[in-house]
Amino acid sequence: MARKTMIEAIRDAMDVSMGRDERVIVFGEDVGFFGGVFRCTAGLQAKYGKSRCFDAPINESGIVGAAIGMAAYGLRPCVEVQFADYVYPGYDQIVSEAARLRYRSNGDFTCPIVVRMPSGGGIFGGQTHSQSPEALFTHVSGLKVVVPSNPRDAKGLLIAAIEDPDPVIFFEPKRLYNGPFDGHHKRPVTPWSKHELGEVPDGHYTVPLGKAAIRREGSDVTVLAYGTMVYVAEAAAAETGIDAEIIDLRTLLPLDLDAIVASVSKTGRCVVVHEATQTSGFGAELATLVQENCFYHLEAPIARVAGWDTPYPHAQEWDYFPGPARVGRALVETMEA
Amino acid sequence: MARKTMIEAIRDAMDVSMGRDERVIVFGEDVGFFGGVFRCTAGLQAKYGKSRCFDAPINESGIVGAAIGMAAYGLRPCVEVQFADYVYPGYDQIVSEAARLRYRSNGDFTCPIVVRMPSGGGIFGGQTHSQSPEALFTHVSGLKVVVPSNPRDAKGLLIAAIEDPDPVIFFEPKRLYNGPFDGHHKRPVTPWSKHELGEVPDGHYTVPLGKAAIRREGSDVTVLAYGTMVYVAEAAAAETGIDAEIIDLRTLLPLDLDAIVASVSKTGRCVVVHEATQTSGFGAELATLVQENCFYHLEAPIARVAGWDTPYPHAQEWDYFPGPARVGRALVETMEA
Amino acid sequence: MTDTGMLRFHVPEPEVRPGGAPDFSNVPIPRAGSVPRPEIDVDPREIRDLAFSIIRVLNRAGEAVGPWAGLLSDEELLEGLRHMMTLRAFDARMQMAQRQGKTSFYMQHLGEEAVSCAFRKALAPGDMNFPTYRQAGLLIAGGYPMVTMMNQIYSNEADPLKGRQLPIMYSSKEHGFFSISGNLATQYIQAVGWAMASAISGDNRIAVGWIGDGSTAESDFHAALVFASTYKAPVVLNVVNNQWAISTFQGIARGGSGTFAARGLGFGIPALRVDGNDYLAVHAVAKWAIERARRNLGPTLIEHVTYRAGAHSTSDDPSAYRPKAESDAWPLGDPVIRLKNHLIRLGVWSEERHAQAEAEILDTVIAAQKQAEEHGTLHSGNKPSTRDMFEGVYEQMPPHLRRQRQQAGV
Amino acid sequence: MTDTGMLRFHVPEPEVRPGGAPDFSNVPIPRAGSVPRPEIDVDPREIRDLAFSIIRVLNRAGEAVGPWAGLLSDEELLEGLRHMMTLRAFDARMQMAQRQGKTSFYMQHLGEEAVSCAFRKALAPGDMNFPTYRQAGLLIAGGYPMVTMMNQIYSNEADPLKGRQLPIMYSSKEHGFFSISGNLATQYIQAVGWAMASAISGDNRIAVGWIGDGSTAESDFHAALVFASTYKAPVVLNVVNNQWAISTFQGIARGGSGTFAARGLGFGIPALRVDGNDYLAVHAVAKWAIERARRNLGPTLIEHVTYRAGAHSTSDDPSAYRPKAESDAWPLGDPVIRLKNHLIRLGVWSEERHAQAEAEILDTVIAAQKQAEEHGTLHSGNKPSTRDMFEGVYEQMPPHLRRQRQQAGV
Ligand SMILES: Cc1ncc(C[n+]2csc(CCOP(=O)(O)OP(=O)(O)O)c2C)c(N)n1
Ligand SMILES: Cc1ncc(C[n+]2csc(CCOP(=O)(O)OP(=O)(O)O)c2C)c(N)n1
Ligand SMILES: [Mg+2]
Ligand SMILES: [Mg+2]
Repeated sequence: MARKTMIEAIRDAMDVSMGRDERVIVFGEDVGFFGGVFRCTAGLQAKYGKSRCFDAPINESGIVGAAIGMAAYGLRPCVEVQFADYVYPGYDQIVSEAARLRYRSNGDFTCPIVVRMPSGGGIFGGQTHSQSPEALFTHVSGLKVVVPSNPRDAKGLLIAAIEDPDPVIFFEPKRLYNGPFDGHHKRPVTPWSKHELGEVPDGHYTVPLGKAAIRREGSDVTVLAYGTMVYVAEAAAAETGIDAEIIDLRTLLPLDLDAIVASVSKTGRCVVVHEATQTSGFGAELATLVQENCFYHLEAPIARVAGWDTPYPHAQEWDYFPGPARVGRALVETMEA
Repeated sequence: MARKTMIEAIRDAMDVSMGRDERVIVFGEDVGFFGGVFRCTAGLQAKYGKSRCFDAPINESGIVGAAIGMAAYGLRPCVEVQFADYVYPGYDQIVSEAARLRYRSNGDFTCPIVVRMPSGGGIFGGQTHSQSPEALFTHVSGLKVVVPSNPRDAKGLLIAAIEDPDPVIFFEPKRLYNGPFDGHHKRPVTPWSKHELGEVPDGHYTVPLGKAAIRREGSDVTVLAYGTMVYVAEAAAAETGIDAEIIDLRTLLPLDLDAIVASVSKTGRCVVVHEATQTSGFGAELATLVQENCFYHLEAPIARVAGWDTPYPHAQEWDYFPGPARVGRALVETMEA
Repeated sequence: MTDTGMLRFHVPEPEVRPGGAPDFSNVPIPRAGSVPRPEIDVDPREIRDLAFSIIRVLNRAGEAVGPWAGLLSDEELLEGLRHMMTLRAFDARMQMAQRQGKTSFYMQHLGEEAVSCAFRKALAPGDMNFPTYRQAGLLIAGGYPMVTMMNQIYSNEADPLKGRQLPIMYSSKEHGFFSISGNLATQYIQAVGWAMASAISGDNRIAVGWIGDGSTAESDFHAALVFASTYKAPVVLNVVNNQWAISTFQGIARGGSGTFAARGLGFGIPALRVDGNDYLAVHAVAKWAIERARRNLGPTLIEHVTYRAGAHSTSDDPSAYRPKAESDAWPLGDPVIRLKNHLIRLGVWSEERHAQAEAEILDTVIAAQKQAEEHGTLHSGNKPSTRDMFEGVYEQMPPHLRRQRQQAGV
Repeated sequence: MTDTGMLRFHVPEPEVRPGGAPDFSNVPIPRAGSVPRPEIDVDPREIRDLAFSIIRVLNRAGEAVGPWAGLLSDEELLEGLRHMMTLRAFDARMQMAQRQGKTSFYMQHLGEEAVSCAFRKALAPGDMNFPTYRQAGLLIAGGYPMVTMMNQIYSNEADPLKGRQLPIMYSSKEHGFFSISGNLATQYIQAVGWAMASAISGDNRIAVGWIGDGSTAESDFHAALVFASTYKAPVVLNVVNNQWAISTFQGIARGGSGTFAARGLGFGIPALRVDGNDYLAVHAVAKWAIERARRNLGPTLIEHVTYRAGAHSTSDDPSAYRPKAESDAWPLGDPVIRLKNHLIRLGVWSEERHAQAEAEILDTVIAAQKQAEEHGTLHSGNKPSTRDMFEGVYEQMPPHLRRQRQQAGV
């Protein structure tokens, strides 16, 4: 089994899918000849030809809208939005069209598309290369929302997403592309080649949408996280010595509520973490579900650690990013509450 | 003091604002000569001229984008999006531009715009004339989000919004335009002329953004609601005989957390209601804030009553709409929990 | 700073408003037959003029003249007339049904029947339309059952869309009719995507986009033109210029360009204007554009010049914003009357047969309506179940929806 | 169905890729001085040709020729040269500073200096630009302090934007420079809105929109053209066609239209193409368009034909997608060298003075840099405070942000 970076794993997922199914096509800004600004599609045009992997005009609404038409035709487009921060011009097509097509036509037309996009901060990308807009999609019925946290999952989830009969929004935490980043930005990052989850099976496999993974078993407190925050939570647990159970949600919609409820019922405490701004972030849904389903098990308020409710700043990146110190503090407070 | 419908009150707010301040201008699809499909701007073009109230091309991104440019110039545009369901093409301009302008330019440029739009269901408008997308805006730092529930507030809040130095998203629950609708769709609706809150003061006044109103004092359970759901909650309380304290939030962002905490600390129970789909709706933020701030006062899980997580259906409108029966059931369950 | 005085704000206005006398004398109407028919593989740059003219076939005398004439047999023309008459009768009945409270909403085609009816006959099986809400002629002329349309309008138990969609938001893959969206313009770029997919797949089916004059202002119109131009997609892009977008006259969307077809010029896309009230002209231009697409010559933009004689929808009252008589003053006449007169001129039709056909068609529509109403109307009779409301959000119902369905007790 | 065989998918490709020999012989370059200068109030329909030509003033011999020549004095030209040289030196230093880790990111103008520097000189005080990230010449030529620009790039304690924005995303209302957004095209319609506001207010200031070739594909480009066309907004809409959008050649955004200026034709907006590497031509065309706007004659679209000689940004390596020598083969030359040669030809400049000016300018830039670095760089020295991060989201900090600031302990 080869070790791969997350970029390689994502590319591999598209490669495997294109190889197995002629209907799978890939396009987006700079994804054709060049292979994408993060190189996730490098080599695909050379391998599968310009008809199946090509450059798109800079128009996110056009990219998603064309993909919807293609999906209605019978293809399975997997398109890239260059940064999650640039998905908004395509938001109408996603919300009003992709998400509604099956329902409004009673299955006469369907929309099996994947919209991939790098998300999250930690790369000094400022307000337009750092956003985590997942909650803007989890509110939309008809969509599925996926956030992988490692190469092995990324490949399996992306193949599952491409094969899924419904539209999937696929966030790629860009800070994880090259290694599991735990928020200690002054320390060198371990590359994926040194991490167990950098081991990516060859060929076809899927990681099912809607199933969480327990990254660390523990009995003191449940941490709900996804993407980069999984590693931040691991670091915080290690540093505080708190025996946290860390759940990597992987899919936000549909959500693996059973895994969450089982864990919180056991620990009686819960901390929710994400990079996105706090107010109306996906953490609110998680906290609400936990209190709805585990109220009588809860021994302390559910804590949220999230991005502050400001645009993502440039210079103050590490004041903004919810790093291990803030998560650790929340763990301690939750244990002491 | 004249009795006014909500439409008249909203029109009055624009009229008063345009009369007092030359910088206030109004535009949108069909808002000029005709006065808007709901007639909210009727008469304003005749009174203030075509330069201050005019028809816009059907391009929501253009409407918001032009308004941002005008605001940067120094005007105070108050624009209409014909239905909240059609705001998505303008979403990028709102999220990436209006909401960020002050921050990213450190106040060099600001964006005092109001984006008004009719929202909510109950009019057999199907999936594209019924949506309540407020949670897609409450997640965006830099915006203010307002949902009035009666003519008196609507006028005062809209004037406050127009005078506010920051961008305000102003939802108008269209089912309330002509009277307080409590979800009993088979009964005739009381017109505003018969309702106390239909009394709208003449001339200039404001209802401050960020302040909730207690619509019904009670000691059993706190109901957090806004827009149409305020009346549904009132009906549910009356019908179940539960002594609910009903808070009309009026402004969702910034939120009057003090009022909420004071009430829940007193009642120990809380039900959150909204029309929007449940998952990642604004109810999630409310429930989370309540459990964060009132955990030790809570005697029962916080219940949510919301739109189901489906697109808004046409024929099944009253199965979808969270009416008094569903809210009543939640009240009873919360009391019995 | 050069002192050039004060700037003034310009807002275009229609020539007349209620109370005024309608006047279309400034709308240049070329003679029927006067516009040339270019070769199918013409260089778009050579036909820029066609974006500023109007292709017409039927003249005032009811004759079919010029290079765009001669494509349809008498039988085909008679069928076309029947389609338009059927659509008009259908509209009238459904409009009435809405007034009777049998459904919530309706939108009619009055005056615009030729556009979708004639276009449909130029398409081949398998081609896909991405319509707006004002092209039901594509279904009528395509043989889609009227009863099914009515079931959808009534949101009754037999509604193929299970009551989920607004009335008239039909969908039929089988009949080459993409699910209508209430959101304007979104489907235009989807049509281009579908066409790209057909080309990617080495298929020979083409796509057809539809949009209203007002909606061309929407940004997805641009997305569609950019993608169509860049990838030479096999798509026909129709703009139905019926002069009004609810209360807003076409000048607000069009601005200084003179015509909507002109928008194609900036993309190197051949752009034609056609008399949308002339069944023969619409059909001929459609054929031309469809052949271009199918021969891999790329997209064509067609502006159908017509007039929305009725209200925008059952929620609208046009007397508030335009003179009542404007519709009668419209210089391109009525599509049904014009085709009727042509057929009479050809000697294959008469006023009597027309009156008789009208009555027959009405009977058919009424019979269909009766059949549909046996399945219920919006507020009475059988309806789609509440369970249906939870189905089809995804292919497989996820756990949270299953829980919600349980909560709903269904 | 007509059997017309299989459709084929078309994806435009640049003529050469790395490894190939650059060849611009198919790019038609009109002779300098050959394009007429229309009257300021010309009917746009009469100058459609200008969207397919290139207005040029400086010929190969370094002479200024034709009807667009003669607007600038020797002093003004010398100043223009200095601005371009300053921008180039500034870019070189900041590019290096980024490589040295003093900031996170930089974007340079190499080869495109004439566009923003010359345009700026045609504007009047109070006019407002809505720039992209590649028009810093507007600031340099407008006298905005270089040190302040650098403070922004370094996100240091003196950064006027308090460290909140990515490097080079300047903002200066005072200097007629709207806050740059990282999102493409959004600012184009905002420029139109600003211009509409000026007209509504009876002002005489005009707005200027800026966009790249690739970004014209974005939908807000359409919004801008629709609004500008409809309301005849006093705005100049610039498209900087530097041939590339990151790795994507201009053909993907442009499609079959031939030029980007052509987009204006569909809106009845006068559209001109200008040699973007010719300081005099850019300035002359800018003057023409600005006068139109200020005289209430409405919008103008200008395509500046230039070439991005450098990488897209410090994150980009163009050798992966285009031949290294492509930049040298670019037929419109280098704007600095062309203006230098013209001034030498005029007898007011020399190679020696040029070399000397280069050295002086470098000194000035280095001095500014030193001054800026005293206030810190991204990772060292003083920085904007964490408190600043919470300020300015709203005019008044709402309670929830105040609580968060407390939690952050600042
Ligand atoms: C995105 C969006 N914005 C606004 C509307 C509201 N709306 C419905 S129809 C209409 C007018 C459309 O006019 P036009 O495109 O000319 O089509 P017509 O009705 O004349 O056929 C408007 C503004 C909508 N449906 N979608
Ligand atoms: C909405 C949006 N989509 C994508 C991007 C990513 N992006 C940044 S620059 C760029 C290329 C722009 O090319 P062009 O408009 O030609 O300008 P140039 O860089 O050549 O000056 C892209 C795709 C973005 N910033 N915003
Ligand atoms: Mg219309
Ligand atoms: Mg470019």
